Amino acid sequence: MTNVIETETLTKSFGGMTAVSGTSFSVEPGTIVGLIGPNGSGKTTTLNLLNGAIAPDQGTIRVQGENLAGKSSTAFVKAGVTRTFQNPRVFSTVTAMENLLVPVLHTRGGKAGFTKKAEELLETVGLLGHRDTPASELSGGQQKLLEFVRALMTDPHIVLMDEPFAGVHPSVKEVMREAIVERNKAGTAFMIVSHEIPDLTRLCSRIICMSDGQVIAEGTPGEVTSHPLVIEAYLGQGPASRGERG
Amino acid sequence: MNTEATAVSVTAPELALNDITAGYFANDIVLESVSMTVRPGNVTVVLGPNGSGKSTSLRVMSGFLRPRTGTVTLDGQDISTTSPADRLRLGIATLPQGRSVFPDLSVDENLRLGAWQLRNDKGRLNDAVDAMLERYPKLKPLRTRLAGSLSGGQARLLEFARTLILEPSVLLIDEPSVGLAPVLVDDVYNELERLKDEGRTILLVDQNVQAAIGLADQVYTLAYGKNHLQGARDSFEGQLDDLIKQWLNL
Amino acid sequence: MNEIVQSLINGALLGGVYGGLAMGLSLLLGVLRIVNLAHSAVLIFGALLYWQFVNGFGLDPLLMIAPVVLIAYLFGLGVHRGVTQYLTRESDSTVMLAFFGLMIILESIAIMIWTTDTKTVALGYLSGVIRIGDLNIPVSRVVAAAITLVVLVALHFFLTRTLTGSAIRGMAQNRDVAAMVGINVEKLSRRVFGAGIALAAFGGTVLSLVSSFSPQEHTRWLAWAFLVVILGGLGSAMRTLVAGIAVGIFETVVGLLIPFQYTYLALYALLAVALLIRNEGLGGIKQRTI
Amino acid sequence: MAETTDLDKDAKRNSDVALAQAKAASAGVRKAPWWVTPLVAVAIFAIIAPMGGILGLGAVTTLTTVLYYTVIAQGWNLLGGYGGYLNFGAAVFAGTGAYTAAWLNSEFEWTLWQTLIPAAFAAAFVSLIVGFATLRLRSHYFAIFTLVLTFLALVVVKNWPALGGAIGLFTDVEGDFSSRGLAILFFYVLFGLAILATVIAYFVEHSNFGYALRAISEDEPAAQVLGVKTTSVKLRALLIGAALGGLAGAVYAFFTGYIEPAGTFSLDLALDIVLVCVIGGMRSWLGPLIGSIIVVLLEQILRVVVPNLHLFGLDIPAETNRLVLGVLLLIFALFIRRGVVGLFVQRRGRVVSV
Repeated sequence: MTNVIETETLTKSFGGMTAVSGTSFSVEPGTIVGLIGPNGSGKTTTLNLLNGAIAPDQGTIRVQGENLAGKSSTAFVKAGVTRTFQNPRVFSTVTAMENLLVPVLHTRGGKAGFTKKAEELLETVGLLGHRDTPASELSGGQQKLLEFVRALMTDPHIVLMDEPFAGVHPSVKEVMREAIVERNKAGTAFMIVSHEIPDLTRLCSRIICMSDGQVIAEGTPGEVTSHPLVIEAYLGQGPASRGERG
Repeated sequence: MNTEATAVSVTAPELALNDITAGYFANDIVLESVSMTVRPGNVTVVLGPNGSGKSTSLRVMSGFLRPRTGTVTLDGQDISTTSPADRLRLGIATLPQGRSVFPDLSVDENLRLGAWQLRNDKGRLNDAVDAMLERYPKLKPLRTRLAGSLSGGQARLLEFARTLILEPSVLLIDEPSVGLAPVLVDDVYNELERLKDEGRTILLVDQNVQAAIGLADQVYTLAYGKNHLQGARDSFEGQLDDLIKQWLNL
Repeated sequence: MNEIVQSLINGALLGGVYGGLAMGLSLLLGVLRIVNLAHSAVLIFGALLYWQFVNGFGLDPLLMIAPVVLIAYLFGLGVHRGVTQYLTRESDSTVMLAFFGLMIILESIAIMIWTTDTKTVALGYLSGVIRIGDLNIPVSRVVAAAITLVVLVALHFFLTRTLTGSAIRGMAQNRDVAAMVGINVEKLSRRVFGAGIALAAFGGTVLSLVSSFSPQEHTRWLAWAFLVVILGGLGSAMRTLVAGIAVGIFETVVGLLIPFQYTYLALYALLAVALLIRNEGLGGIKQRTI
Repeated sequence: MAETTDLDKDAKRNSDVALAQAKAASAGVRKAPWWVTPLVAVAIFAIIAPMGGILGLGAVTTLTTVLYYTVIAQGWNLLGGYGGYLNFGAAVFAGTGAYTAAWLNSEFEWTLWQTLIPAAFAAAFVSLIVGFATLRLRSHYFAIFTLVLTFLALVVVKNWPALGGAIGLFTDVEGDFSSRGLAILFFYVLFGLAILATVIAYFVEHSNFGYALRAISEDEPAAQVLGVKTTSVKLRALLIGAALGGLAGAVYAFFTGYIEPAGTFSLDLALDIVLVCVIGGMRSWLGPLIGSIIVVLLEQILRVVVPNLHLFGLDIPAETNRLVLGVLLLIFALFIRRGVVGLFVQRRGRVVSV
């Protein structure tokens, strides 16, 4: 079976600084993959590359077997890749329902069908009561949930999530977790960037750890969190690696 | 303000966060009842998993984020509502995270802007610039280069120089090694060590746990926006692996 | 042959003035990210005020530039206090609507005071023509271009050689870090805004030395200024000057080739082409994607 | 990394805005039921409908102007209001329509009805050219470009002999009409077009297309990432708006019987249309309708009242009208962002924190 996403030697630098350097990894259909790493290790850049928000300097990004490197985000959405943002980017003056309809604007099909689907999705995260509430009046956590279900409107094969648990109340976190698990059971794959590693380890079947733009460890949550390279990455370089101090 | 070129720590003030609650968004609290003290002449290190509120604490100290409740004090005096510029005048200087040079200004101009508060005293301003070029001789040949064309290491040096040019009494340093190649991280830590040896008062936030602990006199750790552990360096060394494992599996 | 040399000289002199025309727009857009839709209205207001001093009160044309510019600067500080400072956190649309409103206000006041008649500044002792061989060069044009040159070069040195100039450019590059090194960005912004308005009025005074003008048709000068800004980029006095001269030469050369009234078309075509080609080139202007 | 900080800054600003909006909303009025706005619109049209036959000539002409503005403003509002891409060249599209109609009428004796469709097409065609050159750019550039475009249109038409040059073109309505009959005819033609434009605006607001436009005005990059074809959406909005402007312009050409460049391509129309939408409310399909009524009535009042004012023994010049309108625009832009409609119809829900 083809992987949902498969990258090879993906590289991206900004003004001389290499943010992602030759990373290769893959996400199998229907899995939840966590992406961790210290600050500045290239996680968000990777996410931006994987949905076409930025184009890689080199390397391939295969979505369902087709190389989309260099294509626009529209192509990625079409191929079944959607995403959420670290700070939720909902359209604040339009209602929750209207937010959900944005991704399917260019999709054929009756509006009634989409409205029904949107209602069902809002229901899954307990936002149906806010169907007609402008998104600006939702709390930060609710905006994250809204953004999450918005990403599901196009029935993606994979959802890329940037820090879904950061800065939200534990109860919202729980709703988010359950919604992800539920959706995953239906076959949708996830790739989740998070600093909240304990939350990730409960959710993911596999975790990828990046450091300095490269994948340094990959495996089950248990394997990765006890991997010496990972611990070293989070520890930083000790005095020992810097030689004698003056 | 310190006028001596070599900072003398004994006269440095004590900067403290007292029971601070703060956050960026309406519904989100990043810091909850956080307290910490930056003692004169000490290197105080703040550690914690990503997102635990380390950088936010620093922003509250530098004045770029107003606390919702709690106070920031400098030698007991409440400076919670003092603007960043005025805090700079009080001797609290910040070295922010990431690249902060003005890319389209020359190295020289970047340095001079660091000494903006001396703008009406050209003599002192020039002396301060010369002193920094003396301190960082590597910058000398680069004076006319645009800061945006510097390498990562050179830019960091420039940022150090620009932060030190007013001889601040307290230095707030945010994640100085993020995004730097390993060789350059060494340079940064060598520089931090020099600052420590000069007896400067420093608050250091870094994810490079081992290196930061190596410098620390006093350590605070945060978890989920709250104070977690605190103590002298000795009480932390040796348990670092456990600490990290704890963060990863909390 | 002489005709070509003549128009090159004319074009270059005119273009120098165009550089002056565009500088205020470029400064406000480059440093404060403000689209001053009222730019050309300020420009014409400056020209009319100048006309009032020179023609109305019979004052010296060279000496009267400074007071006009000073009045505009003070006016700019007032507008910043009354309008612009409320807009710092607003969307671009709101800012543009407000400045469109300001444009209408200035235009109406100008028409109320000076009517819609086309005005020509009495050049007095600047009205001669310099003859070199077959070439005829109006003194007023030389003077206007020379004054613009002096002002833009002075501005260039101010922006690049003084600490305040560095602070202004630094603020344009990173406002947060500028505040971090202790620059009072609010105060500096106010002064830069004042300077942008003053430069617009200055553009009006030098324009009035080379062309007649009327308060109704000021947007044509906005088009010119806009074109110069697109070609020259933002916030640099020297590049604005060079772009202005390029536009001036283009205009006069095109004027040789096609009937006069169609030069506008050619300039607009140039504007459209410049927009299409340079849409990536203007640092910081094109909206960043994620 | 620079890009991340930028995003953060955006988010921070957005959240501040959101907070302010939430505050404003919670202090605001109760939410009106959904049928209130349609009811208001229907009531307005129902009240206006018989007026053509009832009122005197002057009043009918005033109402005709209201309807003329409604058509153009509804079209303008699609991209300018919902999409956030301000267009200061409303006169260009209406003028294109007017000149197309006048030319077809004076040259080939086409009737008013025959010229409507070509006028709409001509305006749409011009908008396509403008859109291609500018809509991929930031809204700044689009705005400035449209502002200076009016002047270009003026110059082009002035120097186009077939369009009558600086003199202009005359139009003639076929058939024998009394002046009152003519007034009634134009009134009802524009009445029909105003309803058409309003219905279009209503459906756009409640369609995917409308959501896309609002998404663009709020966060264009995010909309793009979600798969919205932003350029195409903007272009379509401009096109529909221009076509409506062209239709209105065509009727206007017959209405006045004579058009000339300076009057047709002036910034006055752009100001009026922007003002109509800003005062009425740029985020509502009802805004342009209400705004047209307010602005036209206001202008009438100013026209009648101002010349008769003698403050301190001074004569108040006629340009005071525009001065007042400019001040009004400034005030609304600074303080009353959502316009008159926004004051009464708050979109509002409960503020709930988790």
